[in-house]
Amino acid sequence: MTSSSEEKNGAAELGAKVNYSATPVNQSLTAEDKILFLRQMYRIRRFEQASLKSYNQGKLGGFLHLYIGQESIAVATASLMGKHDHIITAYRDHGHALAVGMGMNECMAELFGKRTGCSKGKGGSMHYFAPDKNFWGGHGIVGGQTPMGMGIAFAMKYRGHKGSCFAFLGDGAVNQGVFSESLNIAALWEIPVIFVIENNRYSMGTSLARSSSIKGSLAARAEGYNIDWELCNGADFYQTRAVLGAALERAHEQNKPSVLEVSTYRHYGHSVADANAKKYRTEAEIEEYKQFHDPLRVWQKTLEDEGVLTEEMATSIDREAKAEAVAAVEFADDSDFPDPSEIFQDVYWEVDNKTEAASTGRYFFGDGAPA
Amino acid sequence: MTSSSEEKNGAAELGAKVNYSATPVNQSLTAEDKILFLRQMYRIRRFEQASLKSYNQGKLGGFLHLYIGQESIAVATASLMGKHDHIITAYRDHGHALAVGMGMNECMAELFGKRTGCSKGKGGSMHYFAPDKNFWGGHGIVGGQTPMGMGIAFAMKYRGHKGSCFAFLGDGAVNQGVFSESLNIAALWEIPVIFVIENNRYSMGTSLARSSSIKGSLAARAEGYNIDWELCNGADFYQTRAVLGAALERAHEQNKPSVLEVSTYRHYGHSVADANAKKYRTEAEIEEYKQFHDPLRVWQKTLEDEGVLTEEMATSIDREAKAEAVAAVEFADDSDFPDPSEIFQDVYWEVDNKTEAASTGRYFFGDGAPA
Amino acid sequence: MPLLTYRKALNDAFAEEILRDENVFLMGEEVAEYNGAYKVTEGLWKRFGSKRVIDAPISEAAFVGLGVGAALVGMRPVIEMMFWSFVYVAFDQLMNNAGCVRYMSGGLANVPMVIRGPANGGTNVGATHSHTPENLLANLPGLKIVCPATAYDAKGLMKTAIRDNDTVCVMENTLLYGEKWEVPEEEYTIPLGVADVKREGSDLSFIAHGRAAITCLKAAEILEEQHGIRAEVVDLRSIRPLDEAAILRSVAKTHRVVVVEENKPFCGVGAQIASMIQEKAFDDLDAPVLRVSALDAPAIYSMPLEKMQLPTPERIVKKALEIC
Amino acid sequence: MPLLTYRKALNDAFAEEILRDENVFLMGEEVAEYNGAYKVTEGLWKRFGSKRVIDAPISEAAFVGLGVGAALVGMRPVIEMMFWSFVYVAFDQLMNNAGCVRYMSGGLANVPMVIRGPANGGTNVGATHSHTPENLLANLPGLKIVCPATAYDAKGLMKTAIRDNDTVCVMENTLLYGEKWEVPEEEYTIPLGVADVKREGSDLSFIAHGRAAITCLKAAEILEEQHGIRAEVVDLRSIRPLDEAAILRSVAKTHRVVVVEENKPFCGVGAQIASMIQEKAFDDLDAPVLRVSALDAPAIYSMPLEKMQLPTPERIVKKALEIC
Ligand SMILES: Cc1ncc(C[n+]2csc(CCOP(=O)(O)OP(=O)(O)O)c2C)c(N)n1
Ligand SMILES: Cc1ncc(C[n+]2csc(CCOP(=O)(O)OP(=O)(O)O)c2C)c(N)n1
Ligand SMILES: [Mg+2]
Ligand SMILES: [Mg+2]
Repeated sequence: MTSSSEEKNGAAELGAKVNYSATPVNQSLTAEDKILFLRQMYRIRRFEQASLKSYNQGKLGGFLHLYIGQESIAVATASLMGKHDHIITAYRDHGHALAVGMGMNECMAELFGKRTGCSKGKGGSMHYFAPDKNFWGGHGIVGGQTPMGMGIAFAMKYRGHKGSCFAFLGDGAVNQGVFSESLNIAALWEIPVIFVIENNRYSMGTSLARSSSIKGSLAARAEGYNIDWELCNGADFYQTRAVLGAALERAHEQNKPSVLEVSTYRHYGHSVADANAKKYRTEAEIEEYKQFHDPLRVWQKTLEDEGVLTEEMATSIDREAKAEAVAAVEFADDSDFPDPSEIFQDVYWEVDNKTEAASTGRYFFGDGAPA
Repeated sequence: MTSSSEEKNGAAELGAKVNYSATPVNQSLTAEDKILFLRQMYRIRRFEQASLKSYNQGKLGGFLHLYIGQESIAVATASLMGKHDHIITAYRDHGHALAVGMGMNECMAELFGKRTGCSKGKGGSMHYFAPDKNFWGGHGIVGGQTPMGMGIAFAMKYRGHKGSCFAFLGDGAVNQGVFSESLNIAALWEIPVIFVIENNRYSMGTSLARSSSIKGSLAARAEGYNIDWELCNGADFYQTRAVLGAALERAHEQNKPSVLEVSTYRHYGHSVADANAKKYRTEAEIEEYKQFHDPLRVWQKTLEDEGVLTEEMATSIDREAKAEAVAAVEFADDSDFPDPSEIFQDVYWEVDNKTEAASTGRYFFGDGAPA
Repeated sequence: MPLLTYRKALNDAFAEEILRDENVFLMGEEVAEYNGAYKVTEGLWKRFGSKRVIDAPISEAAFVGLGVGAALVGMRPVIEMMFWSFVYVAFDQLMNNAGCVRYMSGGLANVPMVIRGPANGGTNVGATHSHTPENLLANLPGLKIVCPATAYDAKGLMKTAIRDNDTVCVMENTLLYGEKWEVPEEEYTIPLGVADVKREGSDLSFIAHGRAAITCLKAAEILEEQHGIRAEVVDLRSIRPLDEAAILRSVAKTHRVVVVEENKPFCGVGAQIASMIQEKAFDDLDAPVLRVSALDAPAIYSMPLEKMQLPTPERIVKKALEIC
Repeated sequence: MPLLTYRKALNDAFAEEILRDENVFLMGEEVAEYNGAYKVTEGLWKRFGSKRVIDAPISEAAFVGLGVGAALVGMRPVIEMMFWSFVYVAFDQLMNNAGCVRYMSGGLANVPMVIRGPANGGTNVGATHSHTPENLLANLPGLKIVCPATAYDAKGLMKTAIRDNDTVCVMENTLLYGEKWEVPEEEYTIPLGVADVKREGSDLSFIAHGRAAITCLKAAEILEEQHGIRAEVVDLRSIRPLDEAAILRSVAKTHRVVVVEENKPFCGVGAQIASMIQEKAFDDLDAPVLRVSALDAPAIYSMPLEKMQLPTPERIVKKALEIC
């Protein structure tokens, strides 16, 4: 590590002073790249809004954790990933899913519980998966995904790939013991995992100050494990991408883990069911973030300032994203629910694949169970 | 915290430079006090050796984790405890038990599985208890005792007592997630718990370097939780007592937790069943510790140098400790095993106390179970 | 008697016990300032303050362990699992510490703690959030397990659980929180280990616990109306201690049994009940003891299928007709 | 055929599978340089090196989770729990990740992982170290559970488990590690879900798994010698998948059943088997299905009592005579 703990803990504010657009990982970006990132942020935002609308229309149930306000992080991450780079996250997973290239259709259909959903309607909002895009979920138990992310990265190193895994977690999730255990193992064995703390300042209704005792930052806990860590401002796309990129390089070149803490904010409540969303946060705070730290707005402004984007272009990107989301709702609406017999599918690989192993013994019990 | 992380990580070696015998907590010690500490160390050592002998004679089974080489830590702790100060530890618990005042008889009988044992022969070596002496076990699952210790300390504060709990764990146990979770909560809620890491350099056959990625020390991980932490040399009784005492004061006066790391060494293997005890550690290393860092020897020498103790006094203290241990073996030998009917006792408080609650419904199932 | 929701009945139980015994405190994620994820603890933080109603970080293992430690020295922690599904991250603290410490200390220690929260499927939250671990916990002698089916039972059993000197796991149900039942205004408690015959019948016994008991009542109505079969519904209320006598009384009367649970079938509570009945009432039985459980797969998300996965009145009726 | 210990048979299974498939690696506390707490992995680190045989810190949740992650991308982790008793600190990783991820991904993922280690009482290590969680894990559709009773079975089942594309929990037994059985030199595997009739009989069926099957064989001998009763011993070998057909075949032959397990009784494996038999073979039964389990208390330390707590041949014989 180069800078001291105190310096780094102050770094996010100092961020503006560094010209992150000039870092190698950002310098090579074309105008198209930059516009694509904006498009992806719009797509996430419009998808989320469409899903919220559908939720309010009673078309889906359970939980719905919106990613609005945090889009830059997933988009920056996905933009850096190569063939052997993987990603895993918690239940606030729609943004990551769309960023890595999953279609709105299968994502929306999943919310609707339809068989055309990415998880055939079996996982729901919290459990999206796309192994073909190196996206390993979508996990509902707080913190539980962190050692899995480490395991994926472990496998990349084991196989001699130049690879990594980005494992996302929230500011509340850092207090799950398994995350600390994972920090130790990742450092000890030099596993190319990148833990990204999306610090949106609240875990449900609990502010960071009420959930965590820290010295400057959550990421600084990595110091005790001798892990490289950095802070960054999620509203600054260039900075976020630069910090993520540096960690990825550390993973690829030195097989070293990182802990990154990205400051961000969710515009909505913890989930759609969060009736208190405006009680534990002041209106002023929410407005402040929406006005001045919205990663989508900030990025759009940056591109306009750079002369890369016109207002018309932005409007049409937005329009397309909205249209895509509307179409996804239609697709989901028109799709079928799974057949009841499918309840017993996708439990065991061997059974699904009718292998020899599936031919011996009983796998399911009770009513309706195939013998 | 006063000193920097780097300074503290070097402190254990520097320890010699500070005159810990002159710290307030040690200054008030009388000659009798000091001799009592030596006696307690001898008692622990002779008890352990007698239990080892009994183990080798086949009188007990299972695990037997000897505390020889670490005696100063339990003795120093017990010497500081007042009415509302509690203690909890892992499976290497004989030393703590004797230090807080449990008798050799009930401790030895427990090893023999006799009903006169401290846990009526039900818990065994790893599960000693003496609530009347504020000793809450004796716990077999690595790290599992740490939140319990925090809970005991929480209760002291809740009740407005000037109290605390010393929660002991090993250098391997720090990597159990629940310990990290406990650090956060203890700091966040200002709970007067003192986590004492007895760093004997190995967890079973695994050296610290192979189990833990650290920055200087294990205790330094506390920094990330904004918890006060200190290192000390367990072979230096005054230093150990001073550091423990300072933490206790912090607990009593400010309700603040601490993490202490005491460097120490176990002369024997991980447990008596550890066939590799001399494989993962060199003979030279073991000899070095026995010769130069044995807390009992060092303390005896200190007292001799102080003119508080003569060689004859030491010999007679040792003789008495040996005799007490021999008598304890006899006591254990002569005691009865529990009656088979006792298998179903001590499961539920309500059943044992034949309360109204015990009169409704079936509590036990299968063969031999009382209805 | 006033009609109260299951949620409010629990809320009242907490308030009464907090007032009664200064050792009682509530702890869990979002139980205080947020009023509880499911509003079960609504208003209690405001009323009793941060000493008695405590918001915890997302560290279940540590705060369950904290509860065990506090209980060892005489406190009466009432700890919420926001979902019982999350208990697996704290499972060691419950099984080895709460569950075994009394035994291993030869009776010197006890752990008067309550762990509570909802344990059910049926709310579109998928497999990770729909576990029903009553059978897993009831396996361990040392723990007690309670599954109230009504507001009346929830309040009475919760108050008893808080006063009990052993660890009691209370499994609530989010689908019941908003349902109303008659609850007396005067104080009452319900002993653990006493089943409640929620409907008398002569032709068939349903043995159930938790929300499954409510579903059985619906099935019993259908059986009566459409088939003239009078089914008895025995609500176990507590799984451990278990009211075997009440089960056997009902079997002796009806000679036909269907055990119903929202638990998964393999080694579920129903397996224990069925195995017990056939052993102790072999000659009373005119037909095998049948079981209705959750369909044997992880909880599915898809809304219509999720509803099918839990026991429905229709499925229970169908099963009953197999032996009537 | 050479006589091999249960321990060595397992050791050979690991070596063969490490050689066969480069995706296989062993991981756990003290499995490498220390040769394993119970020497089951002896010599493997020396032979295959630190890439294939890996010592882990005492962080079960993290390294089980690591195993799940690695398995998702096609590795075949074989992870040791030094004792299965320690799995409760990693329970969430096993139940929610290994067990549910396939379902929640609609079949896109699978977790070809083995978790293994001893799960038994009887070795004087007290309650925290003597859990037998096979019934807890078998409750969850998604996991597979195997409990080998002999060296032959241990090797054959372990090799199958490692090649299986789902998560398999293999429960070994420290009391069997040193026991010897015939094990062929040529390669073989044993499918999961196929029970083994370890002794033929006509008067009574013992249904058992793990070491209880060995105890049943002793009981069967006593019954034959002292009472002229010919007991059949059906060793389940795997709990999930379960060979129900083999159980029912035996019941159809003998009409009398005692289910024997080292599991605790309440919702134990025996409960499931008994409940299944009475349901599916009601008319075949001449007597209730009886059960012998561990005595229902946390595992006691005291040596003579601990021996009594597990099923003994005497206790099994006594139970058998109740229905013969
Ligand atoms: C082990 C566990 N405990 C509790 C929960 C309930 N829960 C779901 S999300 C959440 C808050 C998490 O906050 P944070 O980690 O900051 O992520 P964010 O929601 O802000 O993205 C809680 C308490 C859970 N899913 N798993
Ligand atoms: C959760 C858990 N995992 C593994 C074990 C097995 N085990 C018992 S002691 C031990 C080593 C602990 O070492 P350390 O914490 O350094 O304490 P020490 O034995 O040196 O006092 C291990 C791995 C256990 N008891 N519990
Ligand atoms: Mg957050
Ligand atoms: Mg150690």
